[in-house]
Amino acid sequence: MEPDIDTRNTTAAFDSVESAVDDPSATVVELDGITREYGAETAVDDLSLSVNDGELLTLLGPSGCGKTTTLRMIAGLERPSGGSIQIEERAVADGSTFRKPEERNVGIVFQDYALFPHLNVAENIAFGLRDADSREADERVTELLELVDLTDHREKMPSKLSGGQQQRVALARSLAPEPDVLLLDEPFSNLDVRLRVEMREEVRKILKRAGVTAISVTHDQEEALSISDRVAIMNDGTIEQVGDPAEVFENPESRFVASFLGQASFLSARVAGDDIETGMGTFRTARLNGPVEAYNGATVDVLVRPDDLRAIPTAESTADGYVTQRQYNGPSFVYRVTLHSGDVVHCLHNHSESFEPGEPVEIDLTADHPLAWYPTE
Amino acid sequence: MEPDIDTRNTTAAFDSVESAVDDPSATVVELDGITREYGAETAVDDLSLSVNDGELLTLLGPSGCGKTTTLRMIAGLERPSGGSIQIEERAVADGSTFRKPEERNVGIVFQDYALFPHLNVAENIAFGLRDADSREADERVTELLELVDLTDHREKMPSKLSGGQQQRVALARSLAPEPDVLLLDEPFSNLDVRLRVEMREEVRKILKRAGVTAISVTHDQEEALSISDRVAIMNDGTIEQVGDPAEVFENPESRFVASFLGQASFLSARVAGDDIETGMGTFRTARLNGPVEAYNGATVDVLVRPDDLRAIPTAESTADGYVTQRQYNGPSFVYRVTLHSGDVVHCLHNHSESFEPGEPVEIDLTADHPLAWYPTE
Amino acid sequence: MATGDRDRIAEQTQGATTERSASRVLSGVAVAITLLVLSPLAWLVLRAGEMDAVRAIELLTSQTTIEVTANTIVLVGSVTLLSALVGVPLAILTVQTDLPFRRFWTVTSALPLVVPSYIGAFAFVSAFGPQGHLSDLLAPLGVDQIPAIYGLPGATLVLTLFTYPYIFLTTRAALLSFDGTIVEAARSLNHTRWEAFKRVTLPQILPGIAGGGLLVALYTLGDFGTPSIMKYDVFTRMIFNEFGARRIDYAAVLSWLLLAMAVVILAVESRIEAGRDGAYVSRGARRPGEIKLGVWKLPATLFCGAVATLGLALPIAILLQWLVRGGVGYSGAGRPFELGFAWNSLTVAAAAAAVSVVVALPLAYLAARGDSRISSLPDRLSYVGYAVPGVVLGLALVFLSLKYVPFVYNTVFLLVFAYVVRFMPQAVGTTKSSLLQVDPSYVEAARSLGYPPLTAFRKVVLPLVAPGIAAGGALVFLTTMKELPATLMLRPLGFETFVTYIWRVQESGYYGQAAVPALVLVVVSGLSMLVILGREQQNGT
Amino acid sequence: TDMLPGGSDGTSASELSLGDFRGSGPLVEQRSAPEGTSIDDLPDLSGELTMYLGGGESGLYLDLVDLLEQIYPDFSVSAQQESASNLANRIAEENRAGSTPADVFMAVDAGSLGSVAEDGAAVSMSAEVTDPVRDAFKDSEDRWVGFAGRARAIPYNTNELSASDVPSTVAAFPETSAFGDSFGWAPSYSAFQSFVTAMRVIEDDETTRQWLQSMQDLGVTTYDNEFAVSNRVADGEISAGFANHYYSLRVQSDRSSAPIDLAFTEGDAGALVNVSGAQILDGTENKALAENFLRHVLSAEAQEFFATRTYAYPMISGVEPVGDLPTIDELNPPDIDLGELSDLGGTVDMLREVGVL
Ligand SMILES: Nc1ncnc2c1ncn2[C@@H]1O[C@H](COP(=O)(O)OP(=O)(O)OP(=O)(O)O)[C@@H](O)[C@H]1O
Ligand SMILES: Nc1ncnc2c1ncn2[C@@H]1O[C@H](COP(=O)(O)OP(=O)(O)OP(=O)(O)O)[C@@H](O)[C@H]1O
Ligand SMILES: [Mg+2]
Ligand SMILES: [Mg+2]
Repeated sequence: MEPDIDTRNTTAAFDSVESAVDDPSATVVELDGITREYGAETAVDDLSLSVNDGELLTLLGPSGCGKTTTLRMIAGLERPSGGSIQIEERAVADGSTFRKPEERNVGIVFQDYALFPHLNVAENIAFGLRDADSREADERVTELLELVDLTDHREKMPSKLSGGQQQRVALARSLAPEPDVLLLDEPFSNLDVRLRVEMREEVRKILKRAGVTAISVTHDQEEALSISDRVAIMNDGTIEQVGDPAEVFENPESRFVASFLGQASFLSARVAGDDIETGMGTFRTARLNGPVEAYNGATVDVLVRPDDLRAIPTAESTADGYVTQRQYNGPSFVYRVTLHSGDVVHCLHNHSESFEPGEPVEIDLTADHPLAWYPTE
Repeated sequence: MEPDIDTRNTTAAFDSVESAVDDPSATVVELDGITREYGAETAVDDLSLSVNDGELLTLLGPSGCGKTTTLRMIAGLERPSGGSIQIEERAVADGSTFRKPEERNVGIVFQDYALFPHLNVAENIAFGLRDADSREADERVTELLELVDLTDHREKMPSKLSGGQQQRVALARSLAPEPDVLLLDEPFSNLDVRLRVEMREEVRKILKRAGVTAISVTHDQEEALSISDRVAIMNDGTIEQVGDPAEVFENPESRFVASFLGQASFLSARVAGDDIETGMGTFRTARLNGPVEAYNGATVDVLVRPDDLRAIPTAESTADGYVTQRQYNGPSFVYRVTLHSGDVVHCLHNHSESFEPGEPVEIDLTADHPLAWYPTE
Repeated sequence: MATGDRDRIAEQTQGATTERSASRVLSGVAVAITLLVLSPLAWLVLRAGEMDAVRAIELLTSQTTIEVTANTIVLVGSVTLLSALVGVPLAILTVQTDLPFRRFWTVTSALPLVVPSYIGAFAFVSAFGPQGHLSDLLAPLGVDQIPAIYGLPGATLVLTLFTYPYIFLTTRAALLSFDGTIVEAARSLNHTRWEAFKRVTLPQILPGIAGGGLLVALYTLGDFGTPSIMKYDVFTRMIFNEFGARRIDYAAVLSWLLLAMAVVILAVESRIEAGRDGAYVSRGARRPGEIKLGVWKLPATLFCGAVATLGLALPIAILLQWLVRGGVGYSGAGRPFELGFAWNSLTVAAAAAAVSVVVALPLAYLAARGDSRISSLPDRLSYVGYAVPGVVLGLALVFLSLKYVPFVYNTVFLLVFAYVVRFMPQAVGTTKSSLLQVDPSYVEAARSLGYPPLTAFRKVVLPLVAPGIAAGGALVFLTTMKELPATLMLRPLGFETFVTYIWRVQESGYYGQAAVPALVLVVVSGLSMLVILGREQQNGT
Repeated sequence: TDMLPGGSDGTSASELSLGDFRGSGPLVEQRSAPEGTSIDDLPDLSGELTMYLGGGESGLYLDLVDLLEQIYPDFSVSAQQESASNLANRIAEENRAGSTPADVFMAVDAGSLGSVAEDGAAVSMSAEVTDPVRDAFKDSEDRWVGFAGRARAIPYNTNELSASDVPSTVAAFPETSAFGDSFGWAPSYSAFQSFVTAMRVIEDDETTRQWLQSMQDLGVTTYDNEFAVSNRVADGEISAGFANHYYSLRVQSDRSSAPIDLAFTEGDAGALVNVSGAQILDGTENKALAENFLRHVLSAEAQEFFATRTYAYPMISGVEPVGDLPTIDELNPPDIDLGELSDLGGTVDMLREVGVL
């Protein structure tokens, strides 16, 4: 039997090949130093970013860091206080120009849905279809209703839908007219995991097939890492790092990025020649992801994630620290271990192992990749 | 150095001991066969559930399955079409009785926040502090603002807040008056991971300290499994299974529950005496979690989760199937493998390993726990 | 524990009963208010009953009746339509565009409401009549024929100019509380401002427009002064003539026909509003961005200017002219205006506004939140009083009060009651539409935080609908200040107000003396209008 | 002249002179002193009266009341002013519901008074009150009495027409070409309706209807009230019209050069003289005071007041009408009981049928 490789329903590495994009290196959305002030407060601060044709870029960042504001500026719903925005190489917003939202061909899924309360589900979805009454439109609506699994709710008014159902209508509505650029503001936040996984794959498939360039905001790391072509980590109105998901995850450029992705712990380590001394033993500096000579004699913070570490039950005398918390994650446990040195680290364990709180443990560094480190602040 | 066991900031197994609950086995909320119909549609269907004093129970279920409706009936915002609800052993809703929401001492965090638009952040939070004198209320507000990390936004109007900020205000508002029972409808859906983890632990701590009984709705499995005392899986208006997180995860009673928690794949297996024959080899029936004799000669579906399986590169001839998709999750990859038998399974791998799509692989069953199985439908 | 249980059960049942009885009390109050407000109809029943049935049918089917009915329908239709065509664009211009001097135009667009339409009509005749000032001005230029101001066109124009502010104000309120995010959603789906307006904004503000249109239509239906000055024969004039002939029974029968027309208008408006299903609640507080007028800035400004000139500047100019110009019956004897008259006007109008607002609340609440069709019946019925001509209401209350509550006769209480009957619908309308816009989950949130319904209402809903209530109160206040026929009939002995004084001197032809109180009336009413708009502004941004 | 009444206490009354009663202006100059019963000769007024005052320019009547109140400090009147027919309707309603709170009803048109009397809501007055007034201007049962006469007249523009152009009967008007498209009336005004009613009484319905119809065909212009008709005549907008006589005098008084004069028809409805009158309402507890008040209204000074300030026809023989107005005897009004004019209903029907209203 031949392998039935569903190449369209696949992620980053696999499908850039057959996406319907003319020139994947062309920049479609270009933000150049955009700023948005609300009174004294700066929501977006000198932010620059470019998104390529057909790319799916995900913005990740803490609540209130300016993600929604950025999307709103791209859509033309908010005027930047400074900087410029280009879409498909045309300036849509700078000091002198301001293109109206309806002239940008940019779709948006709002964080709070913004469904039309006077239209039912089907009418909401058909809204953006030029000739909304036609048979064609009708078919498209049916198709999208199937996609978002709301076929039975076709005639319902939005006020009678559950939160997740509303969100799905919003998503379907924005997909209907196949915009050049689609902005998704936490489009799956109210969906259960199964539906979320399903939907995000479907949406990704649709976007790729139509060659739509998309910028999505999410607070779901797994989502960001798994479906994005690139991720951009935002903090305090500006972008801290942008890049390939794996690259960003493995080589976070700043403590902020590191601490924001995955459950990061920082291990203080004293550099002593070719060795670093930590609360869980001494390692070779070669395990770090860059030359650390300059810090010889000083301390640095080494990023360790739960999957880099393993706790091993041991005697009180040989222990590095004690288990202080256990968290059940379904397939695994994450143990929090407080080292004698005072550092707190987390270790990921398969769900078959089990420690009791207060149990003395030794920590093994099992990471098979170079560890990121940062000068101690 | 003594281990600094932060027992309050810890999860299920650790902290039931010191919660401020009189009698942890007392039932605080009891739903008995409640039903809610909207016209022809039944949103909640003969649902029964009891929640103990001081317990944090999480409702998990697909979008539109009736979670919000259930909470609204407990809060008294919706009248059940049938069945009865007891809170603290008093009937609050049955055929003859209906207690008003304000007399139930039940707090609720709405899925869409419902912040009072004419009040600023601090006033919203202080709204439920009815008897407190102003200084006391002021202190409580300050404390809660700190908890939800919005100290700087104290005087802002809700319309000027980001989505996540609004959600945090809603949470703080419901916590302020320390209700007996707190209902949380996807309270963290708009928060980034870091804040979400922080907040849910803080909230859990507060709930436990005050002995508040809580029912939370979430679509975040990790959240459900990690902070809940018990989880209840809802489907189509009714509860499919309720129990300890680990128990539900490891022994899902139905295919639905299994498929809803974790990334479940089902492996069709023919029972042949003491063996079962599958697309990835033959195993002993002892590896299943129950006697399967009755199905001798027939096929059953065995639940395998990504962490139960490992893919091993192999030659075309010895392969069980081909890799058809790779998904990057940060600390790990999940590979989708299509077996020659037609089954599709997922394997979890540490992020250091890498397969190419189309690569032939052999699958190892690494699970060290009995596997759940279901008669083939 | 046993006693505890019993206590609990008692509490529970009580709780349930209170809930139900609370809504029963509300319905009861609403029904009582409605009955009270409709009580004058009892008199109409009595008097109409005195007429011989055959005569009544003859009267109702006579050629004249049919013609006058047709006239009335045409007038009501054209005034309502034209008012919408003036009021809605003005509302949009002042709320959603970058029109220069928006606040100024907001005020001038609302102010014509304070000009009593009979004064406005008079001003028009003096300006545009065959011997009016305009023809005087144009005569030297060789223009000796100006278009006829009398008849349907004149009546339509004048009534429109002085009633379109109802539509302006209600549309404005709807636009201000409108959730801008959904306009953004439409625009991101490639709809231009205009398309978004048609497909999203308009359907949602339609109930607001219809609410204002209802007031315009009913006002037009019940107005006597303007059509009679503009020489257009309508129903009220027929009724007035019957009263003049002292045939009360005839007048009563004709009044029923008038009320039937009012009911039809109400039914039409209900249909428009029925489409609101969920369309009204505003969630987001984001205001839709401004429409850039571009080259339309000048025409738009001219439009605002033209309306303000005709509706506001012209009547004021004519009043000023009456003031300065002696001779030709414009000055004369009679008693001078006293400040006390103004005080009387202000106090009764304020009382009427206050009572109307309070009384309107339960009706509006029931209509907005009630779950059955019947629950909006009190609200609908309360509008009937608005269409009853003032004379009919006056005579009805003379009879009914003397018969059943003689001690209120000749007191301000009866007068205020009459005002409430006539004008409360204005408060009901604005209150209801603002109630509809309050997301019910706010009350749910408050109740789950331990507030009983009434307190939750007071602490959450009331602040949110306060601008609507204030606007309603102000409308009642303004119209009460202008009201003439019922005031003449029901005021206590020796109780003079702005309008009774203006009526007296004007009927005697002493226009000069009418000018001062009329101007003061306009200024005082204008100030109260500023108060409404000021509140609205605070709340809107 | 110095014929002023001293009140019993003689305080403020002595400060009033005939000039206070008399109007001013060109029409009033050179008048001789009025004759008849002087206020001096009447008993003092003392007490409170409630009065309904029906009619437009009757605002002036309040000035007379003021004068009386000045003379008699113990006397006061609370007046409620409204249109005559509204008040008549109101009295009818009050009467049906019990009784009216008013003592006296003064109205500018005898029809309203007649209908109140017909409803049984007025009482008969003593002869002392009504004697000075000729029979034509009071109720046969003395339930109302006229105190100021208002003659129907034809104001015409002297630039357009001369007195001889105006026919001496209204019946001839429709054939008068000078009036074509240039004649005005105010059919909703009660005095006009009384005039039509009179025509129906004197002639018959059919004649009246035809007359109205032919007036319509003449192209008559409708106005709101007769003051407007008179003013438009003076303006030249129309060359003539129907109006009560005093409106023209007011126009003349306001603008002395106005080209307006009055013509009268003879012996037909067009020459009707209606009255402003008063009656005492049923249920009053102040009948004596009310009668004394009405005697004051018919005193020489008060009649001079009506003649010179409202340009009305005085009702007592000792006082002359103002200016060059013909006397009532010269006028030749039709012989008709004004009380019969109370039935306006048929008139309104007819006006409507013909399309005038
Ligand atoms: N007012 C209503 N009228 C009609 N149907 C309703 C109404 N409210 C909810 N429903 C329907 O009832 C079902 C359950 O809704 P509910 O809001 O309880 O779902 P939920 O489990 O909270 O979903 P989600 O996770 O998407 O928020 C849905 O199918 C919804 O469409
Ligand atoms: N209209 C406004 N007026 C004033 N401040 C505002 C306004 N809109 C947003 N802000 C502020 O700007 C900042 C950025 O808001 P934004 O909505 O872009 O955040 P976000 O990144 O989308 O957050 P979240 O993940 O919580 O939705 C926040 O601190 C918010 O309070
Ligand atoms: Mg946001
Ligand atoms: Mg929900």
